[in-house]
Amino acid sequence: MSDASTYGMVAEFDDPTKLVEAAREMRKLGYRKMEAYSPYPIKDLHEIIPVINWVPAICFLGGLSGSIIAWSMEYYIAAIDYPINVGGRPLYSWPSFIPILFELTVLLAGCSAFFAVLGLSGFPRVHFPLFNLPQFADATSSRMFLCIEKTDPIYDSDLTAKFMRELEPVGVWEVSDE
Amino acid sequence: MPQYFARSANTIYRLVLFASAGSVVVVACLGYLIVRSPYESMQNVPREQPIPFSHEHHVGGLGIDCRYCHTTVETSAFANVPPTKVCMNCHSQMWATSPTLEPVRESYRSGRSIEWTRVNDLPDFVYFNHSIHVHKGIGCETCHGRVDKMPLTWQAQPLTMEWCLNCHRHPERYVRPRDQVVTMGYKYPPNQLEVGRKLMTEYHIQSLTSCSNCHR
Amino acid sequence: MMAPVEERQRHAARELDPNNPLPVVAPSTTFETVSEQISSIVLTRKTPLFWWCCFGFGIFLLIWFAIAVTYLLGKGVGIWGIEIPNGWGFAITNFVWWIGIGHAGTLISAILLLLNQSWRNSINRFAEAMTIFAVMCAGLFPLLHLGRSWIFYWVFPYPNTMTVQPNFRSPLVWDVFAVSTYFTISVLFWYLGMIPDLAMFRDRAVERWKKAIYGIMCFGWRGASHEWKWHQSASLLLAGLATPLVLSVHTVVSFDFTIAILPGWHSTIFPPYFVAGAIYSGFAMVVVLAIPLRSVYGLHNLLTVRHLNNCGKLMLATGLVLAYTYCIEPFTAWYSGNEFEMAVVRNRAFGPQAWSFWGVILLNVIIPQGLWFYKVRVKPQPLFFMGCVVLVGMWLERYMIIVTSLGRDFLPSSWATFVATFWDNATLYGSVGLFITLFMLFVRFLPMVPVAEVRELLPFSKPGGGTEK
Amino acid sequence: MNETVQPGFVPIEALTGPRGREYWRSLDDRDAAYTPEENEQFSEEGVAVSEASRRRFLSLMAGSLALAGVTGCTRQPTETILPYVDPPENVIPGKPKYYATAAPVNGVAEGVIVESHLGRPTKVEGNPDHPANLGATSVHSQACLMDLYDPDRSREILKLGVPQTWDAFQIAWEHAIGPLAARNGAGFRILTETIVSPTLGAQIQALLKKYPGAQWHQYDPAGSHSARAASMAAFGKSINTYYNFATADIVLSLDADFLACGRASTRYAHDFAARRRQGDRLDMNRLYVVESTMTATGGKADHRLGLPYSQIEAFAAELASQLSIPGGASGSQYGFWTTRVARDLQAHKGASVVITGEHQSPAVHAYVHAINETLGNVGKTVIYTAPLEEQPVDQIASLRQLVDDMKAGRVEVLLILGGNPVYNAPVDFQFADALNHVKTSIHTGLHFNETALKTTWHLPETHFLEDWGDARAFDGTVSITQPLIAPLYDGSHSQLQLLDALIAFPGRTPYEIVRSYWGANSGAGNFEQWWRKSVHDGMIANSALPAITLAVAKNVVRTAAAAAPNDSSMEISFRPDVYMYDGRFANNMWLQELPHPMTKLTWDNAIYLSPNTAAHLGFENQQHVELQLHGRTVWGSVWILPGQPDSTATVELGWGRWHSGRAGNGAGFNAYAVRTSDALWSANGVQFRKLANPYPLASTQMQQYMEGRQVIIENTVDYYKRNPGFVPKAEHEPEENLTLYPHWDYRGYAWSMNIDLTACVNCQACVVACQAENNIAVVGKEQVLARRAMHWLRIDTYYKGVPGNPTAHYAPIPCMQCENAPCELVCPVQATNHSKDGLNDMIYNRCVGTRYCSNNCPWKVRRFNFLLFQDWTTETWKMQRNPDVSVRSRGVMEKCTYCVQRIREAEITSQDENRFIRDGEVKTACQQACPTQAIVFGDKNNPNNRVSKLKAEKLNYHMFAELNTRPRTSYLAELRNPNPEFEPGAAS
Repeated sequence: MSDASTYGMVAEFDDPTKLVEAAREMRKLGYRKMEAYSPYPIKDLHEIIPVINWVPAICFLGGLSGSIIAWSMEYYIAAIDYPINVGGRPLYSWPSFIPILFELTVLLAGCSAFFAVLGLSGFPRVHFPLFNLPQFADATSSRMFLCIEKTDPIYDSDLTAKFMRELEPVGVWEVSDE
Repeated sequence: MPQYFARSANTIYRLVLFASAGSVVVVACLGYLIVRSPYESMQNVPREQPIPFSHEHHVGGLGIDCRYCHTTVETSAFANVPPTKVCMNCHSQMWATSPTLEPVRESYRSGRSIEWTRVNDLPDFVYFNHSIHVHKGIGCETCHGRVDKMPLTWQAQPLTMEWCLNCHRHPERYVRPRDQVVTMGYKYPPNQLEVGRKLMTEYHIQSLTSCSNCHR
Repeated sequence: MMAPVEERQRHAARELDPNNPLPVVAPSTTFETVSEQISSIVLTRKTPLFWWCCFGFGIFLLIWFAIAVTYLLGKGVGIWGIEIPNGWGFAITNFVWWIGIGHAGTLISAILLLLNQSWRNSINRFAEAMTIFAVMCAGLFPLLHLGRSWIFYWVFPYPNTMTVQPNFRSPLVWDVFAVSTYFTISVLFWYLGMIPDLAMFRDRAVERWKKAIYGIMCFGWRGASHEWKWHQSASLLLAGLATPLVLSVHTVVSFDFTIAILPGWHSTIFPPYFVAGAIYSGFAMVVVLAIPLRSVYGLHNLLTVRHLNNCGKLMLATGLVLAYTYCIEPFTAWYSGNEFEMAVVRNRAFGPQAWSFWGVILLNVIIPQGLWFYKVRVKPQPLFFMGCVVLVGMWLERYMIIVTSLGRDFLPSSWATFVATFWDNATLYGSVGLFITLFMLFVRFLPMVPVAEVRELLPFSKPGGGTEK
Repeated sequence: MNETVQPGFVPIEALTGPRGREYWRSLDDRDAAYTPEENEQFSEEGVAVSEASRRRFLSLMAGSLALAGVTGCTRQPTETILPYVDPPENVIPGKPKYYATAAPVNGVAEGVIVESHLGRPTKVEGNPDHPANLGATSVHSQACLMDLYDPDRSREILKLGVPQTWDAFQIAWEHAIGPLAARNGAGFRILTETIVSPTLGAQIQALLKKYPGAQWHQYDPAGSHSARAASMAAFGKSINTYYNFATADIVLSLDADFLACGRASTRYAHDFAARRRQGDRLDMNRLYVVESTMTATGGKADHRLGLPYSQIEAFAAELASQLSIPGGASGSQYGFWTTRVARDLQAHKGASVVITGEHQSPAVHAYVHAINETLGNVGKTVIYTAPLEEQPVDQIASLRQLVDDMKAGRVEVLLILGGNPVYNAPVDFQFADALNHVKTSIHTGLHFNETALKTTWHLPETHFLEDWGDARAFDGTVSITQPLIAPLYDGSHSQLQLLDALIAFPGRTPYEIVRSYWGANSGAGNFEQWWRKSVHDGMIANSALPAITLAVAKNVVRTAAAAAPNDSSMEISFRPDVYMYDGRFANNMWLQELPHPMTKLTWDNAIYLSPNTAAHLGFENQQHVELQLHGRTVWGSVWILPGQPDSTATVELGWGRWHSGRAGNGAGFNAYAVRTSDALWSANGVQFRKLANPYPLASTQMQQYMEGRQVIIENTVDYYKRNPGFVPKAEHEPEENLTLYPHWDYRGYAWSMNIDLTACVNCQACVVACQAENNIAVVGKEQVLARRAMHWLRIDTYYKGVPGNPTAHYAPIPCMQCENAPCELVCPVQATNHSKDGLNDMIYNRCVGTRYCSNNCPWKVRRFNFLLFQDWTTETWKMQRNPDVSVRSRGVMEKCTYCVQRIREAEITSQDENRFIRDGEVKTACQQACPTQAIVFGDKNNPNNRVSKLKAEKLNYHMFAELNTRPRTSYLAELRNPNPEFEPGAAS
């Protein structure tokens, strides 16, 4: 029954423990292209389904650029572009430059962190195959789902479904991307 | 069917996001370009005048010295616009009957001034002094452009503060010998910078960038 | 689906027993109940009369605000009581006050997150919302108080034909950056946390157009484990950034005063003093908002007595910090031997505006001491009262700081006493209207409790933590 | 005006032929009716003050188009240029010209030089050659422009309110005078104020010659009635007295505020201050003041005694007896004072001055004559001359007679030349009612005032800046006044012109009249030359009246002493207002808003009471009361004045006008309403009744005690001699180079100012000068009450010691131009920052209006346009504005700039001439106006400059130096010279 439009095999669970177990099982069986969906973060899944976390790096770069922009802007404007004697203070009065340096650093770091999440998760992505599965609506409220994607080399509709049924899910479906 | 969005929605959504982000940038840039545009500074726009007075003819053609009409340019902050009498000095003989000059004669008869439209107009909080600039060897041309090529006069330079500061910060680039001040189409020497510096010391030119030099 | 009645009673009975450790979330809560409870408020349940009243009241004040601002722009800041020497009056007072209120949200969501205070989870969402709206109100005043508001953008550096740029030595410019940064970061933090709940709304909404709207708002969140991974690490980073930020913002605001040479302003104690005050008023606002919400929307199981208790404690603590600075100010004045400083202290206590000073002492120091009592902290009515008292007190404090220092500075010949006008008050109450309106809209259309984070608090949420049923 | 007239206007810097009349003609044509376009014309060529366009521009900004600020200067509105048709000679657009003339101040002339921008008089300066002011100016000559450009001036000839033509008036005149002519003009009366103009006097005489039956009456409410009475008693004739303070070691003032107001005060202040500075201030003169209220002069006194008005005479009598003058009443009521003062005076025979106020009783004046004679001051420090008046008369009697005749129907035609008797005649004369009995009454004046309301005819007068004339100064020096601008209103004529027309229609022009008069009386060989010189100089060379010597009649003081009032009940004394004078300046906005020296009150007069009396009557400050005097009442607010003697109230005349114009109407209360002819200057038995409704008074300084702060440093000369370095370094004042940041070094010019607190007499001339020079807005009473007065420069008045009899101290406060300016640091947009020569620039067009700078200014010298304070609509006021200074609009901070426009102008001139700016070449407006030269301005980088020398003096100090803002404005500590014998322990 599997065909070109198939996206993957999905099992529904009503309990984090079962989900984690299931994920671990499937991984043991050699499945790699899998993804777990839960209404709240479950730490244990991160070991089972590993993913590289770029967010901190991006955030750091953002912050760094913020500081550089801020300082060079302040120095250029106050000391080079139009050097004006303000209250007898030196043109390059660095202590007064610190607050803005800090603020811009935080600003850019924060923004880059936020957009990193969107970018990495491929957002916006309002159309997603699993949404075809009516039960999947509960994924954001109370239920958890485990999905073996068809792109997995050892994916086989019947076999995968069989394995999954052994993990006492609420149900198992093959979802097509139509 | 719980799939609330067509597959294409993803692409559209992203496009919209990037477009809106982009448009902000575009608008900002446009605004910036506009305020620097000749439109904003009303540059290069020949201005309608009650009498189609041609500097091209009088200066370029007849070679009349600027100071013949703008008499106070060397002595006063204000370079005056010639009184009707000055026009009549010549035009009581030349073109004495030409209809285009009727307003001049009319003004001279009635004693009511000719209403010229101002071409080079600084904001009222800016205090510019002609005499000192002329005295320090800044050519008429530097600010007013090739007046001798203007059939109807227009504003040749943006007259923005940035533009003023350009020269105030680097007078050596623009200063010329005093005797060349009224020259039109003055050719700066190839070594202008050093000539300029020499003139600066000779004419005691400082680079004045204090606010109260122009704003009081 | 609410918890059954007797269950609630048992719970309530336990709440008032100090010896019993209080649960953050009522035991009966499950994934489904909490999801239903929150989403129904927005999606299915009928809008309560309470909401309509508040919203109407907010709109009413907001109209006043519109009138006041229009008149202001048409006529000039002279419609206020400000003069020379009192160049700043209500506008800056309101600004500092709102900014201060805007501190609790980020503090709760950021600092408490880092400190791993799990109890924060159920209150941080509306606290952050409150922050954002408070900062909006605050941000308006520096604009409005300008003599020529329409060229406010000259305080931003941007390429212009004047080649003149802002003066980076001026605290006002620091303010511009601090407040705008704070606002942006708070919004991002708030929205980031809201994405999963918006997704839940998308999935639970009945009408298609609601699904569409929330679907767009949540960018297509699915709750995949890697999404969660990035989401969490971003939250953590934002929290890490927001923590120094939240402290810096009010520090910078206090620079507006400390950088000036005015006696009574020019003091190194101001930054901590202001930050403490900010948190103080912030938590006051949290309880003032939380207590009605929880009873109207029946959130007792999420906004439990534990939350009230903790807010009360925090208020008490910060209040004591303030009390300390109130004591230390006269001391430093006396210790410095600076006649002007001493004159200001005298003037505050006994001058023409002494009422503001004693008002501050009463409202910020004396009355809040009631928070020492457990019953005052956990009983809604007294705590609500305390919140209101502190809010008024903190406004008065900023007023006192500004006018008593300006009104009598160095040269006696220029002394004068500030007198507020009708329009001063109109703008103040108007801004409150703006705040109420925005907050009511938030309550009506957005998840006011971060469901995802509450789920984590449920006992069975950890794998191996027992089953749901 | 027709061809044959309008002659040379002689500019001060160049003598030129009688040209430019076309110029004036053209002006005249324009001036006839004001249309915005005309103003465009003026303003346009006068460089930047194109008001209309600026208005458009600023409204554009106020309209807040985003782009407006992005460039800083938006698209310019289209402006037009209207060049001259036929240019007047030696008028250079953009360069002001200066003309000498003379301003009538307190009834005498003061020489002035008026700055004119293309025919618009914009600023008045003193004439350095003129004896009356030696280059300084009084507040009144400074403010006279506000009268010239007063939009409420009457513009057309009116008959019972109906506009008429000049010819129509002539016909009406013939009608009225015709029947009388048969009777030599019996029934025709002329009422004038005191006339000090020779030409005008001659004209009146000529008119009287034409109508022998006519009579000439004079009345001046604030005239020197007592002085005349006294001189009649003492010398049997009326004389003019003036003083030479330059050589007076000891000055005793018996109720004379001679430094800050009254005739020749400008000159007196100048001489007094010069004498005070003598010998590096070590050889200082001494000033005793005995006065009936707290005045600016009293504040300067080394010893001051406050006495009720009536007791001044007792004091004088005692002093006389101490000086063993026959007739002196040898009481010992004031023995402590009189003995010591007498001793001091005797020690300085011939080098002392005893002076009394115009408003004091004839008796006191008589004593003063006697005392000065005994001390041998006459001819040395006290000079007698023939009277200044053309015809000195007992004005009260003169007016009484007129009124009686009017009531008896003996007056058919009454010509009131100027003045305002309906408002200011003694109330018991009921002048207004009397007017009803007169068939034809004609009033002339600048304003359609209270009197004009009652007369059948009103003729607008020309302002003295609009027409030719002449007048005498305090010493008799005659000035020929030349017009600076053709009359703004066609209907207006000068008194000269009117009289001439009445003598022989159509009459000559004022120019012809004045010229012909002097042609006959100058006695100069080459009249043309004499004329040109006199007009050019602004005065006729050595035309001062010669000093005369007279002997005081034996019995004078005794007879006078007989008339000493003696009543223990509450007493009131009247005096002409320092600024409103007798009320003629009531519609002068600058003067209305000018803070009174001792109270800092604006827009109101008040009932001055001593702290004790107020407490005793149970009055708070500003208590609104009803003042009752012999059945007559006025309402006014009480002002508790330190130094006011107990149980005596003082009120100022000249307020409470009801038909003066937009500024004067309803400002203050009308004290004339209780002033009777038998008690012109003081009366007894005044009572008060509290009123319920409050009437707040607008004072610009609510706190007049120094709170023990080191604001004004002062001490005695003796102390200064003993320890010259007494001026303390401020507590916590940092060392010069105790700084992390290196000081900015200022090469070239470093402009700075020094203010001598010993010299300042609080006359406020500098404040008006600043207002005139810098286009400073008038805000009105409401805004002053709201503490938003705009004066860039203010004079703070502080009291020290017991409230009953304190000493007063004055501190002029301009911008300190700090080198470490606190204001600049906090401005977010760099709208205020330092120029290369160390000026604290304020760039109005950059200001966004955070007011942070003002908050951070320790001196609070910055002023903010909280609302739209500038008047953008009144055409005439636009003409006054200084084209070299931006006119500030709403929402912008402004402040003293050391008159930067003058500095820049001088820089450019000096550069054009390839030289440096000379010391004293740049004068700030305040410095130029200051009679005592208390303000010195210059480049402190040059040690030889006056300002540098002053700053090097030991008395030099910076206010609040401990703040380390390094102000450019510094002060010289105040010194006084008290009599050691007044020390408690000293031998009596």
